[in-house]
Amino acid sequence: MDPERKRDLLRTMLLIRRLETAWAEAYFQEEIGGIPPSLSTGQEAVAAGACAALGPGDYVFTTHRGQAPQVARGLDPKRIMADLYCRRTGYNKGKSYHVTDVTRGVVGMGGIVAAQVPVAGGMALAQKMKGTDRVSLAFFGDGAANEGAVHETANLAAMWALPLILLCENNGYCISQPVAVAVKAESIAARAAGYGLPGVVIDGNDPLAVLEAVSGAVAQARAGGGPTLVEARTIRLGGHLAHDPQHYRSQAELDAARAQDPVARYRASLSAGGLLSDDAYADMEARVDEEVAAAVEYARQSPFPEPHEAFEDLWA
Amino acid sequence: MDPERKRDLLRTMLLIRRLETAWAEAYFQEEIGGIPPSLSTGQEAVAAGACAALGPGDYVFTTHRGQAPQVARGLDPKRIMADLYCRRTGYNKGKSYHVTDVTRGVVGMGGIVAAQVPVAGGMALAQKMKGTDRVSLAFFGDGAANEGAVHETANLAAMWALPLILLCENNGYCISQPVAVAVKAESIAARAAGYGLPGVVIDGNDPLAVLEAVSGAVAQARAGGGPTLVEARTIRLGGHLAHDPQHYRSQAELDAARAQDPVARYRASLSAGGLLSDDAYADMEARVDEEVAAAVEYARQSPFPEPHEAFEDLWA
Amino acid sequence: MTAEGRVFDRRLFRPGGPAPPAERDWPSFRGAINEAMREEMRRDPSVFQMGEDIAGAPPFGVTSGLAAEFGTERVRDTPCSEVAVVGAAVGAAMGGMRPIVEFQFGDFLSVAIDQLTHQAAMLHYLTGGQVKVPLVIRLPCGGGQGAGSQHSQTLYSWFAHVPGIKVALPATAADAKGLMKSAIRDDNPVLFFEHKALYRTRWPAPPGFKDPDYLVPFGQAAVRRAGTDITVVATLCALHHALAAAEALAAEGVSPEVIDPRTLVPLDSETIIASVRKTGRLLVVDEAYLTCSIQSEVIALVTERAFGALRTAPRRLGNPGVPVPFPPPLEDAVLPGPADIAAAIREMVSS
Amino acid sequence: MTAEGRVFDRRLFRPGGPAPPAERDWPSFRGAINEAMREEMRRDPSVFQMGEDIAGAPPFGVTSGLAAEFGTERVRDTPCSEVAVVGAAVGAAMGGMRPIVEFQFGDFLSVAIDQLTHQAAMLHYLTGGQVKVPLVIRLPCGGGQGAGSQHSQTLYSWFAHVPGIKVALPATAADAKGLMKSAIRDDNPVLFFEHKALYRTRWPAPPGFKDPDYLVPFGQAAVRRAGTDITVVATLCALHHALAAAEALAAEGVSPEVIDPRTLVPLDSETIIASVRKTGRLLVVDEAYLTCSIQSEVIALVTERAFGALRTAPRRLGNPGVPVPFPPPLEDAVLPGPADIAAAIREMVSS
Ligand SMILES: Cc1ncc(C[n+]2csc(CCOP(=O)(O)OP(=O)(O)O)c2C)c(N)n1
Ligand SMILES: Cc1ncc(C[n+]2csc(CCOP(=O)(O)OP(=O)(O)O)c2C)c(N)n1
Ligand SMILES: [Mg+2]
Ligand SMILES: [Mg+2]
Repeated sequence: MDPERKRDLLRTMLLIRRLETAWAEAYFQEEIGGIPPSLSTGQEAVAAGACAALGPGDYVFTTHRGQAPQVARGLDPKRIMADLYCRRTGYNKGKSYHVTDVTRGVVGMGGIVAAQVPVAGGMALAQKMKGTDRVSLAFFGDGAANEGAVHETANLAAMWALPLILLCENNGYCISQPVAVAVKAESIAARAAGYGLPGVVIDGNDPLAVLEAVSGAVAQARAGGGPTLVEARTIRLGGHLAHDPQHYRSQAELDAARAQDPVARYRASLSAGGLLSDDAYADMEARVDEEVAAAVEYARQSPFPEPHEAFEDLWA
Repeated sequence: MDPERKRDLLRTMLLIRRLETAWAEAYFQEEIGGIPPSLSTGQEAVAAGACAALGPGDYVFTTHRGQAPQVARGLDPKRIMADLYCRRTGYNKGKSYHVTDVTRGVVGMGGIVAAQVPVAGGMALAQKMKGTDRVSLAFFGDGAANEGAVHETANLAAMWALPLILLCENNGYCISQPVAVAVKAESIAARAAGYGLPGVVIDGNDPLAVLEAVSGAVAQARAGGGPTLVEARTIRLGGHLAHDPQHYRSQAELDAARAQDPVARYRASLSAGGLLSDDAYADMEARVDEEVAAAVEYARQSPFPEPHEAFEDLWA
Repeated sequence: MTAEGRVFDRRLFRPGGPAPPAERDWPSFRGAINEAMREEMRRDPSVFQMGEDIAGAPPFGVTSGLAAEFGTERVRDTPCSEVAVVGAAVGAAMGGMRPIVEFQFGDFLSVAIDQLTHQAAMLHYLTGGQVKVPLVIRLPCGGGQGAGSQHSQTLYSWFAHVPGIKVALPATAADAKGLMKSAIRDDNPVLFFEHKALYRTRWPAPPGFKDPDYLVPFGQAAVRRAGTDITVVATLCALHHALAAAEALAAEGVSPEVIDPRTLVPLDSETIIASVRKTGRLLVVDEAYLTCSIQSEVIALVTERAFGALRTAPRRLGNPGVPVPFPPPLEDAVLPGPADIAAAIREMVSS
Repeated sequence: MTAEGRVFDRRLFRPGGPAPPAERDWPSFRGAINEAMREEMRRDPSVFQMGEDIAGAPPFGVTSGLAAEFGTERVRDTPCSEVAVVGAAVGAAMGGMRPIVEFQFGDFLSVAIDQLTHQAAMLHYLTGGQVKVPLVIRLPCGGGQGAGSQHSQTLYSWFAHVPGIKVALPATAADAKGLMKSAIRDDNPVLFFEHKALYRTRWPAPPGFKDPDYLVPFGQAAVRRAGTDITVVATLCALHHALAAAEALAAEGVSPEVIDPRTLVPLDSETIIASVRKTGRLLVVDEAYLTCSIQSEVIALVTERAFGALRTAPRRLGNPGVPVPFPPPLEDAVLPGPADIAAAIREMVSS
């Protein structure tokens, strides 16, 4: 694989990390309110790797932890941030956190856990019926995997051989509930067999492993081979939402988790492979930070929607 | 096993068959109306075997094809028929087809496919919390297996090790849709592994096989070992409902299906084993027919509920 | 057909006889829906269907022949997985298709509410208008057929309550066709409630019924019978019960005006209010459960906006708040019929 | 706190400061619910809890300490499987238990409606009274917190529409406690709507609040402020907005009577009607979407039953029918606040 592409993955991961950190900061500084930010900190490799496997015209459906795929699919950090600040200049005109850019195939969902999965299945059906070779990818968590919506969609997608990638981002927790408590089987991917689907467990903290697995699933889907369930094992480093003190995790567990930080790990592997000097990384960091700062500034300077806009966009 | 018990299974199957035939007849004669009867014709061995594995205090939750377990758990055919005629003397005072006798642990559900499964899980939870060794058994079809409710309940029951038997009565069809179309995996029981549960496929047209498998699942549940998914393969001999001409099945398929009639087959095996003479069978038949005729007569003679009763029993 | 008799029989699942000679050339309600869908599927390749048995053994026969004409790619039998299927419709709609989803009984939407109210209905708004969700969900509904409590409801009031969903309630073959065609061409989610007792009924076809663009616009009520003494607002079967009652009352010298809203969202409040301004009296009749219902809504909006025009207290009839019972005599006690409507009108016009 | 200002802040997820000195001895709304559940769990071993994170990390803190006292057998963290969990409550209730289920946001009930409306609500009726389904579902609800369209709704009108479900809407700590205790002891399914903006509020405790049998009966409205010029019916936060508006209007010489129904099912229509007979005017205020809402219902029933007492057209305020927006200025535009209420009252009393 082209070293530039490898570095790009790191850049994406770093941009996710820093953009979200700024978002959390905005919340703690009380520049924004509402439900506290849901960060992908520690999980950046999943979205970065998965989205790198996609092309134009493919669709992703995000969860409540949805900023990572937005960034990874190339949405403008300025406009993402504007939506998170509820400002008129956002993709959604500031009208929701469901940051969506249809031109880049990103549909922001996440208010209702697992609800994006059936919808992603429908998008796959549309592609199939229209005869394109485009695919639809549903992100969902380990917690979401226990919703009936996932079961029904996996079975329907198998039955209709839909070009769907079911990407389970297993970060070990459904809020405070460890996946080991909620899932007694070996893996979530093991459920795939019950639908006659391929299911794989991969290291979700390695963007290259994710890219490889999802590329395989995408190739199969494009070729009419139907869906795949990919379970990417990763680790949520922060709380469920930014304000969550996560008293339910021990210090030892958190320390072990932080030692696996995928950004640090992937950077180290690139640098060990001679693909990224310290200077180049510093440069990457500086440019990312600049981009993030510009995004925050853009959001801050943007106006809220006008009250009358509350009554617009109800009907198409 | 005691020959008397073996003969009892046949008697139960025969009573189901004849009672339901009378019910269908009542519909075609326009003695009753509403949704046409949903018959278990061809599937009698499942309920007969499963209910024989249960004891007092155990609960079963029925489907829309629910008369078989009602009979198998010893409900009075008179009062079953009264409910099916919407008469005041039924278990439900004629107020619904959801024939229920809580004293015998039969809860009539079935209006909403699969909805009985989560409720059965709750009854299992109640038994566990109350410290009894009683179990709860949910009947559901192959079609129902594709509802999210089944997925969620299987996982929850595994997680809490509930004394629940998930009895999938796979009769090959969800109305007109063959199970092979809707389920791409080898079996529905194969899904159990995805929840960390035991799952078995059994011959649902053999009451002894059903009795054995369900007895095993019950013993495990009573001992605190949690739930089992039992898939009983059987064949629906009639239409989905009594009026269904089933144009979607070939004559060859129907002929092959009828050749597997579990009542005839089990009778033959008892008689081959020297456990049931032709006379004894004729006698059994006569008594069953008498019981059914009495049930029909009882229902016919019973009054409808009074109009004001429509407004009763809303609140406990 | 008198105000005391039933207007519809209880033979939903029985084989139908031949149409009475007078009605032989009229389109049936069921056939009108079928025709609307067929025409729109011919016209627009993005229109397709999903539902249980709609290809293999069409429930109530509404989709009969469509699989033969359009194939099972466009007329898709689904498994019993309503969340996945409604979700598939939402996603496919976003992807440029125009799905029509059939529920065998509208009550079963209960298992897939979220995909409708939170996804289909909200995504256009939440994305600032970026995605469109043009879909139609067909919901056979209503009581009077002894089908029992979970197969007899009319729950449209729920979907008028929450934002983002259009609601059509056709009461004749012509409206069934014209509203269905409008629904399919609409860029928003539409719930299409089909009263089961109407399927077999036949209705005279208005001019233009065969026109490929025979559209009945949403938000235009129909004055089904002009009158001067009282405004009766009713939908689906209740409309026909109201017309039967009006016919009987005419003989007594009472002149009811009967209005069929045809769509609840959007609701043509102007036509209703104009009528009440003329008659001074308002009766709203529906099979729906009464509390927080469409009946409540019509009374509230008329009272708010035309209080001065009311000469007597408005009234509503409906299911007073129990599950629709299985036994026919109990079902009749719960659901308003022509006699109940006539009695209410008599009381109101004499007060 | 003026009629123009907000009555509640937008700090739901922020750390709370200490209570103001005057309120220090008052119970909090959240604490009152917790206390009610704790007392009932001590009193009756069949009472138990299920919900996401209710033991491990209690959302909004309402179940804090319960797992420590009663153990995780009786305070059960569930997976994200709401159909199974509501169903488990239905089945456990049938089996003699008294489950309390928490949803993190009441909106999420959308994924489990069937278990509530078709199973919990109907099984007693369908079995001719054989089974009982005593359960409580706790539904944090309401807007004004910038929580977005799928985390801010107040959908009780739906559950008042369909039969078999009781609905409680506490607006003070005392009612939260007394209604919760009544709900737990009730033999029917009860939905308990908790407005999120109220969790942190504190309220004076009435005599008897500490009594282990402090019960607020269902179906008894509270007259929160006596008045003579207009009857204002409001629930949850809207009640407090109405009281703020009334306070401001008192200075202008207007005397509103403010009524809190406290439960929608059963609804104390007598108290409301008696008030309207006195004042001759009716305003109904709620955050709920307006169409087919509890606001519509109250207007319809008062108009039906006390038409002659009305001196002017009744009015209703509510969400006019859009998803609750995320941006605070838009949310304020959609949800009725004290200023909207005061303006409506001013118009009504001068007409
Ligand atoms: C239907 C529904 N149930 C519950 C919630 C509350 N909730 C929001 S996020 C979340 C955790 C989901 O866990 P998982 O799917 O593992 O995603 P993660 O948060 O770990 O990314 C829950 C339970 C919800 N939004 N929708
Ligand atoms: C939620 C829901 N969806 C659809 C239906 C319509 N329906 C009634 S019975 C049935 C077939 C179910 O098939 P299966 O579970 O295999 O049971 P079988 O009829 O074969 O006994 C269907 C789809 C329903 N009652 N409820
Ligand atoms: Mg997770
Ligand atoms: Mg079947």
